[in-house]
Amino acid sequence: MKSNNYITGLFWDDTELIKAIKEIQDKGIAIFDVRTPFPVHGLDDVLKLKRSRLPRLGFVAGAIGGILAFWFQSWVFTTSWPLNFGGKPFFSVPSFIPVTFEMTVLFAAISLVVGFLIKSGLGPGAENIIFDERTTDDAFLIVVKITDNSQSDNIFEVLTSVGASEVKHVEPTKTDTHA
Amino acid sequence: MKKYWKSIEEYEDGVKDDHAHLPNKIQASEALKASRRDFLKYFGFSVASAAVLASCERPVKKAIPLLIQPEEIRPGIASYYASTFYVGSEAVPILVKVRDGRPIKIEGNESSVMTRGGTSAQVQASLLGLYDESRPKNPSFNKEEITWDKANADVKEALDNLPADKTMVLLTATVISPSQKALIQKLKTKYPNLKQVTLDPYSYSGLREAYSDIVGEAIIPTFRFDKAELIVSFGADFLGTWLLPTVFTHQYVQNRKLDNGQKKLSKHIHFEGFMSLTGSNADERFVIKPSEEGKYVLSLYNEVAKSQGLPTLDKGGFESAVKEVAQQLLNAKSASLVVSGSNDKNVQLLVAGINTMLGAHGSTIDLNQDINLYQGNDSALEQLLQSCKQGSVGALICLESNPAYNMPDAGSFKEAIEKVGLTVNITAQNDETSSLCKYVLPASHFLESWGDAEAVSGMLSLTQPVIRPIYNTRDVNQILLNLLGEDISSYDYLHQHWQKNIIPQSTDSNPFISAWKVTLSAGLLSVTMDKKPKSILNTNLSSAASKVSSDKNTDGLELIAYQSVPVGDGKMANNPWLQELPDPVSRVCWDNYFSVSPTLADEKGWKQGDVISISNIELPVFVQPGNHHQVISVALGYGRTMEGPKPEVIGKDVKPLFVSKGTGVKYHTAIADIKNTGRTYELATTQSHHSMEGRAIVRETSLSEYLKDPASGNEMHAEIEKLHTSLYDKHEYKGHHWAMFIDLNSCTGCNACVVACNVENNVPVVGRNEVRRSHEMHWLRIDRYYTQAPNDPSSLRVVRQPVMCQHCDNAPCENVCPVAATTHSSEGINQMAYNRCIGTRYCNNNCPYKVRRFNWYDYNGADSIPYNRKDPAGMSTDLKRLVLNPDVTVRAKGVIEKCSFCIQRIQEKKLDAKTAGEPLRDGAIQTACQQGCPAKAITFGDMNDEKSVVSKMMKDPRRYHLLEELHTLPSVAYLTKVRNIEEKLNAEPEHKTHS
Amino acid sequence: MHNASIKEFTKDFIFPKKGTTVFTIALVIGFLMTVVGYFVGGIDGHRFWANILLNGFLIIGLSLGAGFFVAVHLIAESGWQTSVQRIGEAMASRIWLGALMIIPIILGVHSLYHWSHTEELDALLKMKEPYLNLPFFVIRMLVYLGGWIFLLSKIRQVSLMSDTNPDIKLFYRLRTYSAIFVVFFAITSSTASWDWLMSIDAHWFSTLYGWYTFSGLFVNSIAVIIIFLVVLQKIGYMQHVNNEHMHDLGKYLFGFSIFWAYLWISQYLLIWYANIPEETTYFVTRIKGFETLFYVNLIICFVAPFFALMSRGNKRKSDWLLYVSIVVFMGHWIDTYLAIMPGAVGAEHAHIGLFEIGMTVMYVSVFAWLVFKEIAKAKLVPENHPFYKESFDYENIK
Amino acid sequence: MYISPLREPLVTGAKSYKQVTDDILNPMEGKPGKFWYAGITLALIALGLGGFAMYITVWEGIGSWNLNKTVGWGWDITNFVWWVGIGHAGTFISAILLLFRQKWRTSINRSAEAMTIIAVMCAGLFPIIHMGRPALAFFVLPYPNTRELWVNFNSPLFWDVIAITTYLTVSVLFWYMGLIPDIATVRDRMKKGIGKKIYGLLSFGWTGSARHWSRHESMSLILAGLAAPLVLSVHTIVSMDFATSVIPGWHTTIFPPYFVAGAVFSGFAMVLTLMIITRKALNLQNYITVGHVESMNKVIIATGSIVGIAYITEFFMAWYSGSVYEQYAFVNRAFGPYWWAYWIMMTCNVITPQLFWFKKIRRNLAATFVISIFINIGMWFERFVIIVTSLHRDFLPSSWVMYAPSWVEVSIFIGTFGLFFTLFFLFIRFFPVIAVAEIKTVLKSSGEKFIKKGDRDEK
Repeated sequence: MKSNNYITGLFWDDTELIKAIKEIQDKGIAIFDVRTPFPVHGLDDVLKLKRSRLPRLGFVAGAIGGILAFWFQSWVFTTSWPLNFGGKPFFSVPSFIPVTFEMTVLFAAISLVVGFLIKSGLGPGAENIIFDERTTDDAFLIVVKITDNSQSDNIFEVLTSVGASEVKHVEPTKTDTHA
Repeated sequence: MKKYWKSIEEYEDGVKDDHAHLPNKIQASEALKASRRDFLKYFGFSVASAAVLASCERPVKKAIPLLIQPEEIRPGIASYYASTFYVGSEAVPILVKVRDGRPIKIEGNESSVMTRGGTSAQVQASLLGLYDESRPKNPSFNKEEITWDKANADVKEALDNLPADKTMVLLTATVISPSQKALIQKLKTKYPNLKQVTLDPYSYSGLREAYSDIVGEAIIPTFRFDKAELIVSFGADFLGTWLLPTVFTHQYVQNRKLDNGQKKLSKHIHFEGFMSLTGSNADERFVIKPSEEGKYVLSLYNEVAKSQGLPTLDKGGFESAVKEVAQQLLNAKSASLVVSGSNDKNVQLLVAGINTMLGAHGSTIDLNQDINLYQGNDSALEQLLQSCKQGSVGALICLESNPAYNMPDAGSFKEAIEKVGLTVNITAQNDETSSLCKYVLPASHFLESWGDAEAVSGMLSLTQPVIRPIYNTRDVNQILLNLLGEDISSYDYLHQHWQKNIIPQSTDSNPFISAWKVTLSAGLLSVTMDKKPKSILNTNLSSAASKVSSDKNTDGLELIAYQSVPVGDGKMANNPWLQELPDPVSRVCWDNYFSVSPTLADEKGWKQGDVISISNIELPVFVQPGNHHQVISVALGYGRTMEGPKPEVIGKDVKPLFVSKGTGVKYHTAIADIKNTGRTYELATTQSHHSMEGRAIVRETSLSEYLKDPASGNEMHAEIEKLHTSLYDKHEYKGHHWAMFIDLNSCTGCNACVVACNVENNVPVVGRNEVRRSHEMHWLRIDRYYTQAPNDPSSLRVVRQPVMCQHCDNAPCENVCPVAATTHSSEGINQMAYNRCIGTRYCNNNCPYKVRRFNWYDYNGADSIPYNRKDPAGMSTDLKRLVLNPDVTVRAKGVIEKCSFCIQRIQEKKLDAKTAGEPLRDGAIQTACQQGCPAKAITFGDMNDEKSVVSKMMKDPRRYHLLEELHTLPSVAYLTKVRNIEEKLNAEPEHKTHS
Repeated sequence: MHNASIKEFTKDFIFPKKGTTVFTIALVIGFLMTVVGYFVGGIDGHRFWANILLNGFLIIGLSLGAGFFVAVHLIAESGWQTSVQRIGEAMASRIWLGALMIIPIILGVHSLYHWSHTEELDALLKMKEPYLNLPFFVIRMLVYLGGWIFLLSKIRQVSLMSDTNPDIKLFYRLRTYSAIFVVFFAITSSTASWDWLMSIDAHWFSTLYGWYTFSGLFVNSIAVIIIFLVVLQKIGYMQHVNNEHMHDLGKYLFGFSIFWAYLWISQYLLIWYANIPEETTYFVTRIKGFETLFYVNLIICFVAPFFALMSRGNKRKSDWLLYVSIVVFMGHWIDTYLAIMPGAVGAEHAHIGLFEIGMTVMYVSVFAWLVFKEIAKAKLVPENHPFYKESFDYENIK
Repeated sequence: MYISPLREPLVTGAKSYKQVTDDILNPMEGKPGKFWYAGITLALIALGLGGFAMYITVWEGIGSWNLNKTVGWGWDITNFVWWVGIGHAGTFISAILLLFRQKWRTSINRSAEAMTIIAVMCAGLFPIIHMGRPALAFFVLPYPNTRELWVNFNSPLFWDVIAITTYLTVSVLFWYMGLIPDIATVRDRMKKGIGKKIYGLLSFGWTGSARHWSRHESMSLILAGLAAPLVLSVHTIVSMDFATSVIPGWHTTIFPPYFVAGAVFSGFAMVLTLMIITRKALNLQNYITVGHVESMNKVIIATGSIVGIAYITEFFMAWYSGSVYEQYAFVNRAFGPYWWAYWIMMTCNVITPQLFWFKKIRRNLAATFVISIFINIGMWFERFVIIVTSLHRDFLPSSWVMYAPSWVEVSIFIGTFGLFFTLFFLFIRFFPVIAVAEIKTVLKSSGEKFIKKGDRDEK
C-alpha cells in the first residue's frame, strides 16, 4: 500500500526553483509536482513534461464539427427539403462556409476546454489538494511524494540543502488523484 | 411527398386515402391524385367557413341547419351577383363576390360594353360602406328611434295633411333608376304640389344648359374617347372624375395601346390650371389660369373657324397660343373631340361649337345617347333655397341628396331648412342633413337594395341585394312605395316594372326563357330607344362669345376646386380605404390641402406643410409641380362632419369659398384674402421624392421614335440582357411560371388596382399618422415621377409606374431570410409564410424595389397581446372584419407581407381546372389589380405556356424589367411608355453600357 | 549563445562561382524555352504582353512584399525578424529590377487594356476615362515606382549603414522610412493593382481587389524569403536561424495563406451571393475555360499550406517549409495568371505553354541571381540592430 | 530570455510577485467605494430605462420605433454592429497579440475580454429585440421538427446567430480559463467563509500544478489560434449582413476586412476609454502604463488608417463602377441630408486617430481619452451612415424617406449602456481586473524592478 504522504519545499523565486529542481533530480529524487503562481518558463523542460495532446484533440473535434456542419447543411438543402431561395442552387457551397467554419471553431474550442478540464481533474467543485495557499500568490513549491517512509529524512535534507525556505511534511486528508 | 400517419389506426391500416371526407366533386378521379396539402386546404376551407357561418352577425332566429342545401350555396366557394354601383356620381356595372353570405369584393361586370369589367377606386372601396357601423340603423323622429310602421304612417299623414299652399319638395340626388323615376312620378301624381329638385354634389349644370341651347334638351351627350384620334380637353378630368371616368378610361386607352400591331396612338392635348390626373396623362399640356379658360376656348374656336372660312367670334386673345392645336384639330377633323370641364354654359357652348365645326357631333359625340348622370340644375337649387326661406315649402324630403353638405351654399341651406315644417331625410349614411331633419328614414346600402340604373340611355343595369340588410333599413324603392302606401315589396315592384316597361323594349330578350331571370343574372340589358334623333338646332354663339370675352382677367391668385380621384365628391369620405389611398398626382392621403406651384411657393416663401388661410379656411400648402404659378388648387369632398365611429373631420370643406349667386356654381374663383398662419401641419404622403434621378426606371419614348424602332427608349434592355451572366444556373420551372405585364402606356394612374388589391388581400389601413411615418401597408403602389428640363417648368411631364412585388426569380429578399419564411415557389412566385416570419425586416432592406411591408403594430387584432391594437381607422371592428377575404391570412404584428400575385386566385383557378379535368385556360386567372383595372393595363399569365398572352408580350420590344441590371430576374415586366409627340425623349438616359 | 558562436553562425555570404553557372544555365534554358515557345506556340501580342505583365508583376511583387515585411517588423519593433531581415532587405532593394520588368507594359497597353483604345470606348469606359487614360496611367506608374524605389533603397541604405555605425538613431531613421513606406504602400498597393491588373477587365470593379492582390503578393514574398533562407542554409550560411525562427516563418506562411484565402472567399462569396452581372462577369470569365486552374489555385494557395503547416512540427522543419514555399510560390503564379490571362488573352488563346514557363524561369533566375548577389554585399544579420540579441533568445509557446 | 533594453518596462514601480497580487486584488478585497455605488446605481437606472423601452417595443410593436417601409434597420442594428465591434478588442488582444507575442497585452487582456463578453451580450440583445416577433426568435435555430422545416443557411443573419453564439462561447471559455488561476489566488487569500466557498467552486480546483500550467498554456495557445480567425470571422459575417445584399453602399467586397479593422479600431478605443478611468480609479498605474496606452494607440492608428483607406477606396470605386446607384449612394452620404453623420464619421475615424502619429499625443492620457471617445462616436456613426444613409435612398426614388429614432430606440441604446456598466462594475468588484498570473510571467522580463528603464529616446 502506497502512502499518501508528501514533503514540500517552498521557494520564493522561480530561478531558484528551477535550479533546485535540477539539483533534486540530480540526486535521483522524483519530483511529484511543482506548484507555482504562474507558468514558470522552462519548468516543463526541467520536469520533462510531455507535450500535451490537446492540439490533436482540438483538431479532431474541429474536423468533426466542420464536417458535421457541412454535411448537415448540404443534407437539409439537397435532401431533406430543397427550397429555392432567390434562385440559389440547392447545394450552395459558398453559403455553407461561414457556418462550417464557426462550427469547426466551436467544436474545437469546447473540446479543448473540456479536454483540458477532464485531463487536469479540474471543474466546478473539484477539490484538489492545496499544499500551501501561498503558491497561488508568490510562493513556489516542490512536492515530493513519499513512497517509502525511510526516504523522508533524506528528502527533507535535500530540499533544505537546495535552498527551500520551508520544508514541510504534508498528510492530505483526501486522496490526491489529480495532482 | 412523404405521407405521415396521424394515428395508430392509420399506421396499422396504412395511410388512408385522405380524401374520403371530401365532397363528391373533389372525389373525382382527378382529385384522388391530389396531395395531402390539398386535403388540408379543403379541410381548412370547410372548417373556416363553418366558423364564419357560425359567427355571422345576424341574430339567429331559426337555428335549424339547412336540410337541403341550396344548390348555389357551397361553403367556401364564392358566388358572384351582378349589380350596379351608383352612389350619386358615376354608375358602374359590377359583380359582387359573396363568400359564405358575406359580400367581400366588388369586380367590374365584364359583360358591360361600357366598362368591360373596369372599376374605379371608389367602386372597389364602396363595399366597405356596407359594413359601416355609423349608418343609421333605425327610422327616427327627432333622433328618437321609431318603428318603420310609425315612421311611414307619420310621414304619410304629415304629407297628406300638408296645406295646399305649401309645396312639398323631393330633393333627390340624380335619379338614374327607371323604376325609381316611376315611383317619383307616382308620388307627384299623388301629391300634385310635390316638386322634385335634383342636387348633385358636383354641378354639370352648365354643360346641360349649353346643350339645352343647342339641341333643345338639357342633355349630356355621350362622349366617345375611343373614337377620337385627337382629344382636346379644357380642364375636363375625364380619366379621374369627369362624368364617367371608368368608362372614359376604358375608351381612352383603346387608342393608347400598341399591342397587336397597332401603330397609332390618339393624341391628347390638355389645358388646365392645376395638375390633374388627366392632365398628367396628356401628350401636350397647356397650363392656363382658370379664368382664361373660356378665352382659350374662344381663341381656339376662332382659329378653327378662320381656317375653315367660317365666321369668327369676338377675340379670345390667345389665338396664337392655340394656333397649332387648331391645326391639329383640323387635321383630325371629325375624329377629334373637344371637351371642357367648365360649369359655365357659355364656355360649353363654344366647345360644342368647335365640335360642331369639326363634325365631332355624330362622330365622337353621340347626341342620341344621353348620359343621365348629373341632372341637377344650379338655378333650381337657388330657387329652392329662396322658397324655403320664404316659408313656402311645407315639406322637404331629402332623398340621398345630403343638402347640408352638397348644396353649393350649404350654409344658407341650414338656415333655410329651419323654415320648413316637415323634414325627412332618406339616406343610407348618417349624413350632415340627418341632424337637421325631423324624420330620418334609413335607406339600405346599394348592396342591400333592389334597384336599377340607366346611366347612359338605353344601357340598363340592375341592382340586387347580396346580403339581407344588416340594420333595420329599407331600400329606397321600398321607402317610396311605403310613402305611396303601396303594399308591395320592392323586389316585386322592380320585377313588375321591368316586366312591363323595360324587357319588352329589349333588343336581345329571349322570349323562351324568363327574360327577367336572365337579365337579373347578367345584370345588364340594352334597350332600343324610340326617341327621335336629336340634332344641332342653334349655332349662334355670339352672345356666348361676347360674355366669355368680356370676362375680366384677374391678375392675382386664383383658386380651383377639384374632385380628388380617391375621395371624389366626398360621398364616401368616411371610407378608410379611400382616405388612405394616395392621390394619384400628389400622393398625399388623409387630407386636402392647397396645392401651389413651386414658383408660387418660392415667391411666397411657403414650404410644404405651412398652413395658410384663404378666406378663413386654413389648410396646409402642398407644393405641386404643374400648377399654374398663379393658381392654388384644393380638393372638394373633405371636411365632412357626418358622425361615425371616428368622428374626426378629415380636411376642410372648401365649398363655401365657391359660393356664387345667380351664375351657377363656378369651381374657380379669385383669391381675395390670403394669410399665413405661421403654423405647420404634416401632410401624410407616400412619396417624398419625385425625380427619377436620371435612372432608367420608367422608360419612355415618343411615337415617332417608336415607329422607327419599337425598342426605342428601351435600348438598355437588350444590352443588359446580353450581359446577363450568373455564377449559377437558373432553376427550372417545369409547370407554370407566372408572369405579369404592365403596360405603362395604358396605365392612367387611377388607383383602382390599389384598392382592389387592398380589398382582396386584407391589407390593413393604418391611418394618417402612420402614413406620415411611412408605415403605409399597400402592397401595390403607383409611383409617380416628374421629368422636366432644367429651369423649364413647361416641359414638365409625369410618368407613373405601378410597383408591386416583382416576384424575382433571383430574389435578393429570399436569400437573406434566416428562417426561410420567404422562398420561391416551383411556379416562380416569391412566397411569404407569415406563420414563419419573425420580422427581422432583412428581406425588406434587401428588396431593391421596396415593396415589402412590415406590420409595425397590431393593426387588426391578429396579435395575442391584449390592448395593443393600433387601428385608428376603425377597420378591425367586428362588423368591418366581415369584409375580410377568408382566403387570405390576416397578418399579425411583426411580420412582413407583400404582394402574392393573388396566390389564392391562382390556386382557385388551378383547382377549378383540375376538377374540370381541363388545362388551365390562359386568362382564367386574374389578379385583383388586373381585374379591377379599367384600362386593362395589367396582364397576368403563364410564360411557360407558349400561347399565352404574356408569352407573346415577352417578345415585345417594349418589354423591360425594373432594375434589370441587377439580374434579379423579375416576373413582373413593364412595357415602355410611348407618348404621341414628335420630339426625341431619350437624350441618352444616364446609364451605362458595356462592351 | 555566446558572441563567438553567433559570429560563426552568421558568417558573411560569398556568392559561389557555382551560383553563376547555375543561374547562367537557368537563364539560357529559360530564354530558349521562351524563344521556342514564342515561335512554336504562335504567341500573339495579347499573350506576349500578358506574360510580360504577369512576370513583371510577380517579380515586383516579391520586392514589395519583402519590403513590406521588413518595414512592418521594423515599425512594430519585432525582435525575431532581425535574423532574416537581410534577405528581405536584399529582395526589397532589387525593386528597381521589378520596376524595369513592369515598365515595358506601357508599350503593350493596347494589347492589355481595352480602355486604352480611346477611339472605341463605350459609355462606361468614357465615364472612367478621367482615371483610365494612358498619360495618367504612366504618371501613376512612375509615381508608384519612384516612391517604392526611393523608400526601399533608403531602408536598405540605412540598414547597411548600421553595420558600421552602431548609433541607435539609425534605427529610428530606419523606422521612419519604414513607416513612410508602409503608408505609401498601403495606398499604392491598391491603386497599382487596380491600374495594372483590375483595369484589364475595365468594366469590372471590386473594392477588395487591392487588398486581395496585396495579400497574394505578401504571402508569396514570405514563401520566397523562406526559399532564399533555406537555400542559404543548405549551402552553409544563415546557421543562426534556428527552429524558432523557422516556426515563426512557418506561422507567417500558414497565417497569410489563410488570410489570402479569407480575402479570396470574401470577394467570391459576396459576388456569388449578389450575383449582379456587372460583378459576376469577372468570375464567369475566370471559370469558363479555366475551370481546372481556378480550383487548383485555391487548393495550392490555401488547402496545401493549410494542412501542410497546421502542425507545429511541420512548421519547424526547414525542408518541409521549403517544399511548401515552392508550392505556394507556384500557387501565386497561377493566381496572378488567373488575374491577367482571362481578361487580357481570353480563354481560347490562354494556356500555360513553353513560353509562359520559359519566361518565368528567365525572370526568376535573373531576380534570384541578383538577390543572391545583393545578399552577398553585406553581413547576413544587422549586428547593430537593437533587437539583434533579442532575436536569438526566445521560444515559441508549445 | 533576453529583452532589448530599448523596450519599456511593462510593470513599473519595482514590484515583487507579492506586490503584484496585492495591488491587483486590492480593489476587490476592500469595501466598494462611493464611486462604485454611484456608478452602478446610474448604470442600473439606465438599464431600467432600457428595460422599459424594450417592454414598450415588445408590447406595442416595432412601430414604437421610427423605422419605416424603406429604412428597415436603424439604431437597432447600428447599435448591434457597434457593440459587436467593441466586443472585438478583448479577443483580439488576448488571441492575436498572444500569437504575435506582444507582452503588453497581459495588463489589459483580462478587462478587455470582460468588456468583450459584456459588449457581445449588449449586442446580442438587438437582433432579438429588433424582431417583429421576438418570442419566435428560436425559429432561427435548426431544431428538428415535424414539418422538416429547417432554416435558411444562405442567410447572413443565420450565420450571424451562429457566429455570435460561437464567439460568445469561445470568448467566455477563453476568459474563464484565464481567470481560473486568479480565482484560485483570490480563494487562497481569503479567510474561511462563504466567499472562499464560492471562489473555491469557481476556481475549478486550481492548484497551480506545473502539469496544469503546461496544459493550460498549450490550451490557451490553441484557443488563441482558434479565436484569432474567429474574431475575423465574426465581424466578417456581420459585414456580410450588408455586403451580401444588392443595396448600393451595402454591397461592396471590401466590407469583410474593413469591418474587422473597424471593429478592432472601435474595440481598442473602448478599451482605452475604460482603462484610462479604471487604472486611475483602481490605482493600477503601475500595470497599465503610458507604454501600454501608447501600444494601443499604435494599433489604433493602424486600424484607423485601414478604415480610412477603406472609406476612400469605397468612394473611389463607387465612382469608378460607373453605376448610377453606387455613385448616388456615396454622393448622398457625403452631401445628402445625412451629410453631418458622414462628416462626423470622417472626422472622428479618419482624422482624429492620425493625431497619434505624434508621440506626445500618443503618450498623453488626457488626449488619448478624448480621442478614444471621438472614435467611439465616430464608429457608431460609421454604422449609422452605412445602414441608414444607404437604405433611406436606394434604387427607386419613390421610396426614399428620412429616418430619425424615437425615444424608445434611444432608450434601448441607453439601456445597453446600463447593462454594460452594470456588468462591468460587477466585474471589477468581483474579479481581478488584470490577469495576475500573466503579469507575473512578464515581471522578470519586463518589470521595472528587473530591467533598467528603457534607454529609448523619449523625444
